[in-house]
Amino acid sequence: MTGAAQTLRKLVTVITEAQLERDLIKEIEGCGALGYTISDARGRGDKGVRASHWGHSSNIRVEIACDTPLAEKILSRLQEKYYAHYAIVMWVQDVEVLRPDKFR
Amino acid sequence: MTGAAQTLRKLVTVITEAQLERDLIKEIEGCGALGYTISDARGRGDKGVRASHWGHSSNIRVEIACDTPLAEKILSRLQEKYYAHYAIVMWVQDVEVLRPDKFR
Amino acid sequence: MTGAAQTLRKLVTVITEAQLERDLIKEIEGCGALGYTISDARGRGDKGVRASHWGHSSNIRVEIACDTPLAEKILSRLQEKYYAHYAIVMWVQDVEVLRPDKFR
Amino acid sequence: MVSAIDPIVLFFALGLLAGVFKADLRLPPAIYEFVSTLLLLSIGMKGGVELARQPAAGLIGQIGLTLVMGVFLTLLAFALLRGVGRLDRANAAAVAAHYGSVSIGTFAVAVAFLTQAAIEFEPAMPLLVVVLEVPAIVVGILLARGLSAGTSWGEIGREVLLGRSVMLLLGGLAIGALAGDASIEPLKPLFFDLFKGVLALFLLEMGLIAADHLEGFRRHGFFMAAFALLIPPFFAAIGLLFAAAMGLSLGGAILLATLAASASYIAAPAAIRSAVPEANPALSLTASLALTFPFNILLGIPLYQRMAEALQHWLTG
Amino acid sequence: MVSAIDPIVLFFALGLLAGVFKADLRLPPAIYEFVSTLLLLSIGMKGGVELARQPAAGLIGQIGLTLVMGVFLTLLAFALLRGVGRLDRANAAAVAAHYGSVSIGTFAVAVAFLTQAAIEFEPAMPLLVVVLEVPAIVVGILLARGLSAGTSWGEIGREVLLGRSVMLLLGGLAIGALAGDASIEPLKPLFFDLFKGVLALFLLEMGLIAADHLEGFRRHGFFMAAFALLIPPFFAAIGLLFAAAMGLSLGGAILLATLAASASYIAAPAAIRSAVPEANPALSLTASLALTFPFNILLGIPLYQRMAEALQHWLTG
Amino acid sequence: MVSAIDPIVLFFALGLLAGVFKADLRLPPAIYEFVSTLLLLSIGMKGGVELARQPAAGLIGQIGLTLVMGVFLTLLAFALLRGVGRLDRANAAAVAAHYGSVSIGTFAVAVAFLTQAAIEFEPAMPLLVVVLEVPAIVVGILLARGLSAGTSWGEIGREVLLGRSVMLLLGGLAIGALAGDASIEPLKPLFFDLFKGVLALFLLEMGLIAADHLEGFRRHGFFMAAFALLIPPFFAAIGLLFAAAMGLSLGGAILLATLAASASYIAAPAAIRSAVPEANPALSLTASLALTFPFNILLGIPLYQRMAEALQHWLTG
Ligand SMILES: Nc1ncnc2c1ncn2[C@@H]1O[C@H](COP(=O)(O)O)[C@@H](O)[C@H]1O
Ligand SMILES: Nc1ncnc2c1ncn2[C@@H]1O[C@H](COP(=O)(O)O)[C@@H](O)[C@H]1O
Ligand SMILES: Nc1ncnc2c1ncn2[C@@H]1O[C@H](COP(=O)(O)O)[C@@H](O)[C@H]1O
Ligand code: NA
Ligand code: NA
Ligand code: NA
Repeated sequence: MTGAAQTLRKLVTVITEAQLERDLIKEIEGCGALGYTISDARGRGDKGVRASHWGHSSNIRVEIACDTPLAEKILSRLQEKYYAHYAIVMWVQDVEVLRPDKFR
Repeated sequence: MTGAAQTLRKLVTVITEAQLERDLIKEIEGCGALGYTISDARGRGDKGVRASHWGHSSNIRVEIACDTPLAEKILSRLQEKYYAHYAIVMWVQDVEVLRPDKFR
Repeated sequence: MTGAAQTLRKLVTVITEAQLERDLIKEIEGCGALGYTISDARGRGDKGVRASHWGHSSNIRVEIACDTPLAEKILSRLQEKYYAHYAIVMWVQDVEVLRPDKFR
Repeated sequence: MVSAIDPIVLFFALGLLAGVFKADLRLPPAIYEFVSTLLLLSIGMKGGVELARQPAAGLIGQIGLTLVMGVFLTLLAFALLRGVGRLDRANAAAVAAHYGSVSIGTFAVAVAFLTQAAIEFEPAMPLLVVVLEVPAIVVGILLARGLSAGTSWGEIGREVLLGRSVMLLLGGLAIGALAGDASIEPLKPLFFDLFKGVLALFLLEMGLIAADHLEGFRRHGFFMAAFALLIPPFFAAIGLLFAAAMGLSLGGAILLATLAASASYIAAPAAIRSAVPEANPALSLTASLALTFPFNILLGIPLYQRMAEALQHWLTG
Repeated sequence: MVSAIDPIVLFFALGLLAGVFKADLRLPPAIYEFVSTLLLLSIGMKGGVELARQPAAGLIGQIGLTLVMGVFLTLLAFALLRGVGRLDRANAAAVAAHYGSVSIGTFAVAVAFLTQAAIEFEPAMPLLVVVLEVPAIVVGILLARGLSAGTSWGEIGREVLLGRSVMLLLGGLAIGALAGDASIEPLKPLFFDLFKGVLALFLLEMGLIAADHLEGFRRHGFFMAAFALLIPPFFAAIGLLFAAAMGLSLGGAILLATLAASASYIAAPAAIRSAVPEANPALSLTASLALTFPFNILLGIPLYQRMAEALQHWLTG
Repeated sequence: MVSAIDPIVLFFALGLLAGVFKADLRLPPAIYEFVSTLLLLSIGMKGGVELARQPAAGLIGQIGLTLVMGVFLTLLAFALLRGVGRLDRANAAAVAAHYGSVSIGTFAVAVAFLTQAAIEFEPAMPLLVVVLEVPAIVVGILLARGLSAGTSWGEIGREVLLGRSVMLLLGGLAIGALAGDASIEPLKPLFFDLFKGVLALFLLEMGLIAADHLEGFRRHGFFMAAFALLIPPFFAAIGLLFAAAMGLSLGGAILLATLAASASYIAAPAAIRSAVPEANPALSLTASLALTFPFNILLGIPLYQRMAEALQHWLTG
């Protein structure tokens, strides 16, 4: 976009088990993220259907807008901690943000 | 991003009538998708306000991360089946994923 | 993507206080947007934790797919009206849409 | 005789008012589902307990006549909508399916009305509700689609027969019948004593929902409004004739008339939306929710009572 | 006299404890809304039924005095917050709006307290709750904004008058008054018999919410804490004087004192957030939820009873 | 003697049926949480009220023996799963933790069963539920992890002790004991009178959930199915011996046997998932929810009653 105030950042999206919410937040904040957004979700993947009506098998969808080094730090930390045993998926996109200082 | 393990994929987002959930999942899986994520939503479009508090008019938001051919297949299949008569919107974005094998 | 029917648009994502929903919709529609999608969210940012179980502090996540001029109009209008005093975050991405006429 | 205003009707009015003025008074969807689950189970269980007490003689015949009535009302509605209303085939079939089928909320209000007025009715009525819910939907889809190969009847059958209201009404009926009055006793505080209060909350929400659909009328015009208000007493009269043929009691006749007069807003919309997608769902829902439902609970039910009494008087006198 | 500990207070304590230790004990928002809907309707209906029985003499005068009290308390709070607390204009106005307005949760506890103690009160009290809810918000916004052109009074009026609590209290009152005691009977198991149990669940959730706001105090310091704990008895005393001027009974006086002492945490925050966005919402909410609310339900209400009795004794003796 | 079918069991069957046929009958999660909150508070409060009436003699000894039983059952299950079932270390430890711990839903059904049959039991039983919930989880994690440095016991302890069921059971117990029977009176319509109806709704949902897990069996095979069906009566027998050692009454013995026979599906899964992530959660949940839970509520509880009576007869005769 042409707006002068805009800068490129990364948007990390993580979809994983709802049960991990508290733990995941701790990790993300531990990496230095200044903010995140969470919403409830359901879905299907390698680990089968996770269908939301019963605490054990619902998902959360977490978004973190941040700069590239932080995005990489978050990805590698979560990968290391959760990939082996939990239902988890992550992807990264480019985003233009308005107040870049809010996203480290 | 610089991480070696990352690859480009497409992220298809579909927003449509909550009632179609079961049917839509069948179509998506029929196209060969290995996973999807769904969350509840409300909104407005051509077909008016769909405001979530009453089963008839709430929306779902479906995301599928996959490779380009599958994304195209899903888009054209859903377009063919639902565009004429249902409240539906779709868009596609580029994403970098961590374990490309999980997303066909 | 190769599909001929697809065109580039912008996807504006706004995360803000749930209380603003009615007001925000009025602004977005006032800018001329033809559609939007809203889902419930929680999160953390400058203004602290907003944790969803109590009306005062839950968030909404609003998405508007539209063309670049409209995206800029929305961003600057919301920035002007809400940035000073409300918990709000916005970002913009590129998306390919199927029926470009639906997104102005 | 019921002299004072029944408060449950006032709850509907409160919801309608709040909805029209866009007040901040939405019940969360989870509560709506909770409340409707309780109502369906209560109605079913009450019927089941009574069934366990007294055998239901002539039930097979009554079920058969109810099926016939469902098909007949749907065809009649379709003919009127095509002939007089000049609706296209798909929309006429869709609206006809709604009006041939039933509204369980309306049935619940009628049950509360009869209980208040101390008028007895056949315990198997909840079963007839279920029986009457289905044929209209099948006929409606046939009218729209014909016997084309594309219709996935299996899926439609599954959706209707395994729908929420059918499962809960029949489930409650079976539980009541199998357990019997004595063992149901400890469940009564929740399912029986709270019934009318829960119905009041349900009607509050229905008022809010009806208000959402009221504005739909400016678009759908005069014919649909007339249809939504004139069909109920007309279909109620037909329902009374069927009730007489089935040999139902006064209470049973009032209930069957109410069912005939009522229009579906849950099962039919869902099934028709997937089987007849080219029909405009707002058309049927606006008529059914914003006009027929309020008409029935505010004016219809007492009117059908009087009609039933007159018919009974005329038949026996 | 109420000797044993009232269990509803223990529910609040359980919620507070669970919240402080961050236990996994959140009630889903849908349940919170369900429970508060039931409370508001119950309180309104109970008042309405009584109103139908006995005409409310002098109601116009009482409404007028209640409005005056609302304005007076808000101005007084504003003066203290600006003068003693040295808050900036916006924050002082915002907090003043909260303390001039009322907490319906606190009112519900006071109603349960009087019922337990068998102290009668005027049936029109729920009406006065609504009357007292509004002026503080208007005055608060005026104090912050002045009569500037930018304020959209229409929108604010809509938001306050069509808010959830106003609609449900007034709706319940109207339903109770129009239907009368006899026809309300079948609704009593849900709305009256469950009242105290539902209030217990509400207080459990309020304890959890209060705990969330407790830590806010380290930031907002000593003055706000003192304000939140000293204003209630002070405003209660003013409430008692107004009650005497209105000629309220002992029970009515205790309720009016409790209302004066209570601070809004639903209507005021929502209205102030949109009309005075530069005020820090955490400031008012922390004071109102984490200190004033617990103070009132744990210590305040019995204290106001004693104050009311003393005043009555002094006036009549 | 309970002759007719208990309707709450029919609610479970309805849920199971609806689930197997994939009917549209899901209760919203908020309702599930509401219903389970009410059950836990009710059970706790009932116990607390009784405790306030009669002092609980020998409670310390009973708590000690309950802890021993929890550890013993977990080790025994682990040995069987490793030795006979040939499960790997992590999965054996995970399943053992589930079967050493307890199911509060099963306990609630047993309480309703005893109330129906008018068999008294010790008021402190809800306390023993909490006591029995914990050790199995600790032992299970130790069996999987050993005393490795990586285990964050603080976090696990927090999660278990501040879990929903522990907080609500102990909270209810404390409220009941502190308030006493008389002040609890106005709360009874919600917490006591509705108990069995609420339990019925809970079992409806449990049936739906059990159905979701039924298909898991094709994958986990014969051994796990046999384990899930044979362990309950075996562990119940062990529970009866511990009950005899504790000097529990007939009712208390039936409850302790039921607790021993039951398998956790809330506390244990959550704790084990985070502490032993390499264990397959579907394995334990399928066994516990789809087989052991139905077995216990349909056949187990009456069987454990007969076993308890036989043992009592044998001991006293
Ligand atoms: N291809 C995909 N596209 C979108 N969401 C996915 C995809 N694969 C997995 N997910 C989501 O991520 C969760 C965990 O995935 P998994 O670890 O593969 O079981 C699933 O429950 C889905 O919600
Ligand atoms: N321009 C848009 N941006 C974001 N979401 C949209 C947009 N247009 C439509 N939607 C969403 O897609 C749903 C169906 O759109 P429609 O088919 O246009 O009624 C709406 O209810 C919205 O939730
Ligand atoms: N870096 C971020 N990434 C994702 N979401 C964010 C971020 N920062 C803030 N948010 C969301 O935006 C809301 C308002 O942010 P703020 O105005 O910074 O308090 C927060 O409650 C979060 O839900
Ligand atoms: Na009908
Ligand atoms: Na006040
Ligand atoms: Na056990």
